[in-house]
Amino acid sequence: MSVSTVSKDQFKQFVEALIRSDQRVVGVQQRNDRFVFDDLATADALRLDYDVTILSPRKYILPQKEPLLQFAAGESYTPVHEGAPMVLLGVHPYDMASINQMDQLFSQDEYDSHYMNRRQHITVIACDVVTPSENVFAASMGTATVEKGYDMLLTDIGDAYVVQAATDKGKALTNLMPQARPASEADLDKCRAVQEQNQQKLNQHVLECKPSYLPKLLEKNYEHPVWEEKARLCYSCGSCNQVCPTCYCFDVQDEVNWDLKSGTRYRAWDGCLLEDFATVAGDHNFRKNRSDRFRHRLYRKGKYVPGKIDGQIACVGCGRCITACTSNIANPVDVYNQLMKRTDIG
Amino acid sequence: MSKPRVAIFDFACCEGCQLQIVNIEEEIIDLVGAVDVVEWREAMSEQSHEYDIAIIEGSITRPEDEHRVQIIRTRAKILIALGACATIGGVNKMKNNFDLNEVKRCVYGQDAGMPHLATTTTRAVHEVVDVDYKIHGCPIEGEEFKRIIRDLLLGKTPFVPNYPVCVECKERENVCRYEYNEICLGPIIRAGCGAPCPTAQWRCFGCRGLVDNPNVDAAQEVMEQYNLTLDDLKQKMVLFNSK
Amino acid sequence: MCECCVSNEKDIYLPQPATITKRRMLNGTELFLHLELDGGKELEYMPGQFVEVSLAGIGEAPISISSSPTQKGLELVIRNVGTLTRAIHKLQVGDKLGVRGPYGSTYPVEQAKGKDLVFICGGIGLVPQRSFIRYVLDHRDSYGKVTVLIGTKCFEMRLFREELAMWEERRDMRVMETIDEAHDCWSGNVGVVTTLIPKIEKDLPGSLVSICGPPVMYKFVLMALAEVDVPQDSTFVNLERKMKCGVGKCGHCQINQYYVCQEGPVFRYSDLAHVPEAI
Amino acid sequence: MSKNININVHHVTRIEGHGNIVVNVTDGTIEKCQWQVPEAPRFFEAMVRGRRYDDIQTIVSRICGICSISHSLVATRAVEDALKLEVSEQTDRVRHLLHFSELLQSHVLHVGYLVAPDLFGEKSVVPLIPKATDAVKTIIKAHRVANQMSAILGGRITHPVTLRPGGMTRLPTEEQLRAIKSELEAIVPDLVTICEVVLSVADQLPNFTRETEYVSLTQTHPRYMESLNAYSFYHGDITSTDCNGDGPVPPSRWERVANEYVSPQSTAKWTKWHRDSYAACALARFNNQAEKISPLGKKVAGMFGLEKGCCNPYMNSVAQLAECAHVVETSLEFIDTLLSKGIEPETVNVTPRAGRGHAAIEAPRGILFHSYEFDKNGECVWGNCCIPTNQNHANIQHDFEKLVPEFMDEGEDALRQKMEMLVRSYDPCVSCSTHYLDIEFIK
Ligand SMILES: Cc1cc2nc3c(=O)[nH]c(=O)nc-3n(C[C@H](O)[C@H](O)[C@H](O)COP(=O)(O)OP(=O)(O)OC[C@H]3O[C@@H](n4cnc5c(N)ncnc54)[C@H](O)[C@@H]3O)c2cc1C
Ligand code: SF4
Ligand code: SF4
Ligand code: SF4
Repeated sequence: MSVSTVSKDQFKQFVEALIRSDQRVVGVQQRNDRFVFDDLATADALRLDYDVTILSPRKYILPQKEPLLQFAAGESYTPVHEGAPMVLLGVHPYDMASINQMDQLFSQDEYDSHYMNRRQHITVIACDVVTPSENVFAASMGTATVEKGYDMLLTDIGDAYVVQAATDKGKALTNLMPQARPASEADLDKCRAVQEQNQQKLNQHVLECKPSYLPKLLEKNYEHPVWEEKARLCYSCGSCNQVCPTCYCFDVQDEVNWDLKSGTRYRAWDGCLLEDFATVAGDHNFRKNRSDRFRHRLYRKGKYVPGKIDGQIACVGCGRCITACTSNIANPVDVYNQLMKRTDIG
Repeated sequence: MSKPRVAIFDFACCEGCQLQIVNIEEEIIDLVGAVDVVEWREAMSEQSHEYDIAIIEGSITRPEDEHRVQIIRTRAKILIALGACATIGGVNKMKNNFDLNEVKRCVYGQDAGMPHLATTTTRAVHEVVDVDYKIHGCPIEGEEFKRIIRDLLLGKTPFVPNYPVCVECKERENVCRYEYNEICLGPIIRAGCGAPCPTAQWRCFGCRGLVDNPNVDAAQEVMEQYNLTLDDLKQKMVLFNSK
Repeated sequence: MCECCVSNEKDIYLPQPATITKRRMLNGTELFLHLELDGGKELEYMPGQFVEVSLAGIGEAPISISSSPTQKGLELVIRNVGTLTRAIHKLQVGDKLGVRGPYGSTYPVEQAKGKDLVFICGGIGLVPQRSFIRYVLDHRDSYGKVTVLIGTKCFEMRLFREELAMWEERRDMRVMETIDEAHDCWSGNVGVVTTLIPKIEKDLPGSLVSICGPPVMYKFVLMALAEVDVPQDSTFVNLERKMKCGVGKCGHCQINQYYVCQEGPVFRYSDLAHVPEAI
Repeated sequence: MSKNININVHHVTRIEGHGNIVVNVTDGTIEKCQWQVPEAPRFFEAMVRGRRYDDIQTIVSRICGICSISHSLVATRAVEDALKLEVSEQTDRVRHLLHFSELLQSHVLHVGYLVAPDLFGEKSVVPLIPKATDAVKTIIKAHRVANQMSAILGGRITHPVTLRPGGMTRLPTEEQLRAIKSELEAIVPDLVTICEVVLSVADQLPNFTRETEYVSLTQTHPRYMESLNAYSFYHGDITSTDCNGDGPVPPSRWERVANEYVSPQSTAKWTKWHRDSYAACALARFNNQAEKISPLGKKVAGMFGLEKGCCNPYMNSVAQLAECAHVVETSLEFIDTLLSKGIEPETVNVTPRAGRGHAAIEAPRGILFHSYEFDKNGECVWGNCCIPTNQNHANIQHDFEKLVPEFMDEGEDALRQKMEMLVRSYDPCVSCSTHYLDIEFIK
C-alpha cells in the first residue's frame, strides 16, 4: 500500500482532474439540509465532511431499477450488462463494509455477472468519518473503520488528507495527484488518531453485546414480546429496507414495448417489510403479520445473512433506518438490547 | 387478431386524467397503433357503442350518471376506473361530509331547487358497478398508464403496488416530512406515483387511496411522537379519502 | 454497454429457449407439458429440482420438474393460478418457453437405495414426487418397497390418471388414493390424505418418507408420522415459497437461515423441525 | 334551400366538459337555438369550507385538469391576499414561468389537437397522424416541452404541488432553468412551422363577426409595465373593450364585473358586464393589449392578418398562436433574469389571520377569478370562483343567435359544423364552469 499526503487545495485539483477525465464521478453533496451521493459537477460541491447520506452508495452498485435482459419475440433473450467506469467519492467505512458484504453475496455460490460487472467498473474512494451522524453506531458494529474493499482511502487530518492507495486502480488515480508527498510519520499518527477516535465516537447507540453474539441471541428469541411491541406501530412502509446499505432483496419484472413483443426484464429493490414480500399465488402470505416481517428484518441482519458470509453481521451501524423510520421503531440496537435485557445469557 | 376497441368516458371530474393520456405525447401514436380508440369525446368526434375496454374517468354523482355507467358496464368486457375520482371518489367525495341540500344551497342559493342541478352522494365507480382494474392517482401517472395498458393488451394482470408511498419517497432520497414535524399521508397511501408531492417538499395528499391493509391503529401514537394529533391527520385525509 | 470485462461466467438470469413437444390438460386447471431444449441439449437434473420457466414479457416462475432424468426431455405440470401460468396455458405444441435451471436440492436418491419408500402426495404435490417415483421405478432393483399415497381434493382434480392406473397394475409397488369429497364415479377411499396413513402404519417407521403438498397438509401429515415414530431424519419435505431469482440472491424464499431455492425445496425434516416459519 | 333544420348535438366533442347544441328551424323560422351546459355540478365552493388556508389550491386545482395551474396560482394568490402575504420577486417570476408553461401547453393542445382536425376536415387528430406525420410530431414536441416545463416547476405536469401560500415548496435549480431555456429555444422554429401549417388551412375559419365586449387583465404591476410582460396574464386589473375611460377594476371587485346569474339552460352560471354578454379569451386579451405582445407574437398575428378590434370569434385560435410565441419569448426573458440573479433559497413563514382575499389571472381560455375568506385559525369559511368559460356561455348563446340566421341557408350539416367549431373556438372548459358559487353563503 502506498501512503501519501495531499493538501486540501491539491486534493481539490485532483477532484477537478477526475471530473474532467472520462469516468463518471459521483460524490457526496449537500441537498437542502442533508447529504446525498450524486454526480459531481465541481470539486467545490464535494462534501467529505458530511455526516451520513440519505441513501447509501448501494444505489450505484445495485441500482433501484436495473435491466437484466432484453427480450424479443420467440423467447430470444440478450443479457444487459451495464458498467460504465465510475468513481464513487466519499464512501464512509460502514458503507464500505456493506459493499464488501454484497460483493461476497453476489459472487459466491451463483456468480451474478450483472452485479459483478458493474462493481468491477466502480472505483471506490472511501473516507474516514469527520462528522458523526445523529444515529450512527458503527463503533458498536466494528465498522467505524475499514481495512479493505476500497481502492483509495482518505483521512482528513486538518489541512490535508492522508491518502492510502490500496489497489492498482487506486494507485493509478494517484497519477492525478502529482503534488502528493509520501506521508510523514506525523501525518500517519494523526491519521491513526482520527481512526482510533472514530472507533469510540461513532457510537450514538451502544449495543450491549459483541456483534458476534447476535446470531446466538436471536436463536433464543424467536418468540419474544419485543417483536409485537415494536411492530404494532409498523406501517410496513419499507423505509428501513430502502435506506439500508446491506439490504439487497429484489423483485424481477418484465416490461414490454408497444409492439407487445420486445422489452426488458429488470430487477428493482424490494423490501421484506412490505406486506406482499412473501405472498404467493392464492394470496397465501408466509409472513402475514407485521411482527413476522419486522422480526424477519432483524433476524436477517443479525443471523441469516451472517450465516452466509462467515458471521459478518449484516448491519453496519449507519443508523439510517433509525432516522428513516416514521414510527421510531426500526433501531436495531434498541431491539437487540431489549432482547439482551430479557434473555438469560448463558 | 383485430385490435381491441377502447372507449373513454368521463363523469364528474376535472378531465385531468384524460389529459395525462394526451400527455404521453409521442407515444400516443403507439397507443392508437395498438388499440382502436372508438370513443373519446374530449379528443375526437366519433362515437360508438361497440367496445371491448371502457375507461371511466370521474365519480358518479347523479342518478342519470349511475344509469349511464351501468349501460357502459354491460357493453364492456373490461372496465377500468381511471384516476382518483373514479377509483376512490377523490375530491368529489368531500361533498359527502356535508348535508347535500345545504351544499346545494351554498353553491346555488335560491336556485338550488332547479331540476338540472340534482345531485346525490358521490360514489367511486366500483361502488356502482364492477370494476376490473383501477389506475390510481389525481392525476394518473402517464408511465403507469402506459404500462397497465400494455400489460392488459398482453393479457397480463397489471402490477399495482400495495405498499406505501414511503417506498418511492425514500427511493427519491427525500427527507421525511415528519422530521420537520409535518404531517404526511405517505405511510398509509398506495404507491405508484413516484412520490412527487414529498419530493416537492410537501406532504403526500393521499390521492391514490389507502393501501390494502393500512396501519391506522398506529396513527395516534405516531402522531403524538411528532406533537401532532389524530385530528390533524383526519383533516388531511378528507381531501381525497372522504367516505 | 461495455463488453470488455463481461466475464466468461454464464449469466444466471438467462433462460434457454425450449419448445413444447406435447401438451395435455390433466384436469380443469393443470396443464402437462413435455419440452425439449432448443439445439438438442438435455438439461442435467435430478428428482426434486425445479426450473424457472419464463415467457418473455410476462415473467418467470419456479416450476418443479415432473419427469425423471432417466427419460428424454423435460416434463412440467402447471396449475393455472395467475398471470404467467395463465399465459402458459394458452401455449400450443411448437410454441416456445424460456427455461433456466435446474435449481435447488434433490431427493435423496442415493441415500434411499435399499430402503423402503413411502411417498405422501397432496394435490399438485404429486408433480415433483413423480420425478422421484419414476426414477425409482427405472432403477427398481435398487430400492425396497414402494408405497405411494395420493390425496386429491375432488374426483375431477385427479392427476396422471392413466399413469396411476398403470402403477396400480404393477406388483412391485403399492398405490393408495383418496379424495376429500365423495363422488358418484369413485368407489375408493374418501377423506383427506392422512386417513390413509393408519393403513400403512407398520411399514412407516422403517421407511424413507417423502411428503409434498399444499402448506396446510404438512402439519397434519407430520403429526400423524410423529405418532407412529417415523424418525425426522428419514422424512423429507418439499416446500414452496415465493421466488424471484431461483439462485439465492433475491431474498424472497428465505426461511430463517435457508434459501428454499438453494438448500431446498427438498429438505430433510430433521433440519427444519426447529426452524420457525418453515412448516 | 332547406326550410327545416333540426340540430341536436348531445355533448359537443373535442372540448373539455359537456355542452349541447339544440337548434330547431321550422319553415324558416327559428324556434329554438340554444347552447346548453349539462355538466355534473361538483360544488367546490361548498367543499373548501373548513379546510386550512394551505389546502385551498390543492383542492380547487381539481376544478379543471386542463388549467389546473391557473386555478392553483389564482387560489394561492387569493389566499395570500386574504392573509396579507407578500412573495419575493424570485417566487413571482418562477410562478409566472409555471403559468406560461400551462398557457403554452393548453394553447398547443387546443389549436393542434382540437381545432386543427376541423380545418383539415377530420373528426380527430388520429387520421392526421398518417397524413401529416411531421406536422403532428412538431405539435406533440411543443406540447411535450411545455409539459416538461410544468413538471420541473410545478412538481408534476397537472395539479402542481410546489405552490403554497407565501412562496414555493421547492424552487427550480439553475441547472433546471438552463435545461428549460434550451428546450424553449429549440421549439421557436417549431412554433413557426405550426403557424404555417394552420395558415395553410386558415381559409376554413368561417367569416363571421359579431361585435361584443372583450374582458381581460391589463398590466398594472410596476415591475412589469415596461417589460415583455406588459402583456399581462398574471398581474393587473380588469379591463374591457367597453371601458371607455372608466379605469380598470381591481380584482377585489370582480363580482361587479361578472354579475353572475343562473340560466335554466345550464348548470353553470352566466355573466354580463356592460352589455348582455362578454367574451373572455385569448382574443379578449389581444383586443385589450395587442400593442404589447412580443415581437414574434406580432409577427404571428400579422401572418394571419389578426388586428386589434377583431370580432370574429373563430380568430381566437389565431390569437392563441400569437400568445404561444409571446409566452416562449417572455419565458426566455424571465429565465435570463432569474439566472442572472441566481436562485436564492427562501423560507416561508405564515401566521394565519382572519380576512377575505381576491385574485384574478388569465387562464389559457380567459380571465379567472377566485375569492376566499378565512377565520383567525386560517380555516376557510367562504369561497367563490368565476371561471372564464362561465363568462363565455352567454356570449356563445348570442353568437349562435346571429350565426344561425346568417348560415341557415347552407344547410343543416354545414350549420352544425360551424356551430360546433364556434363552441370549440372558445376553447371551453365546461367542467370548470360548473363550479361557481352563490354570493350568499348561509352558515
Ligand atoms: C420450488 C417451487 C416449485 C413449484 N412447482 C410448481 C409446479 O410444478 N407446478 C405449478 O403449477 N406451480 C409450481 N410452483 C408454484 C408456482 O411457481 C406459482 O404458482 C407461480 O409462480 C404463479 O405464477 P403466476 O404468475 O401465474 O401467478 P400470479 O399470482 O400472477 O403471481 C403473482 C406473483 O407472485 C409470485 N408468486 C406467486 N406464487 C408464487 C410461488 N408459489 N412461488 C414463487 N412465486 C410466486 C409470482 O412470481 C408473481 O410475481 C412452484 C413453486 C416453487 C417455489
Ligand atoms: S439495519 Fe439500519 S443501521 Fe443497520 S445497516 Fe441497515 S440502515 Fe444501517
Ligand atoms: S421504516 Fe419503520 S414503519 Fe416503516 S417498515 Fe420499517 S420498521 Fe416499519
Ligand atoms: S415524506 Fe411521507 S411519503 Fe416520504 S417517507 Fe415521510 S411519510 Fe413517507
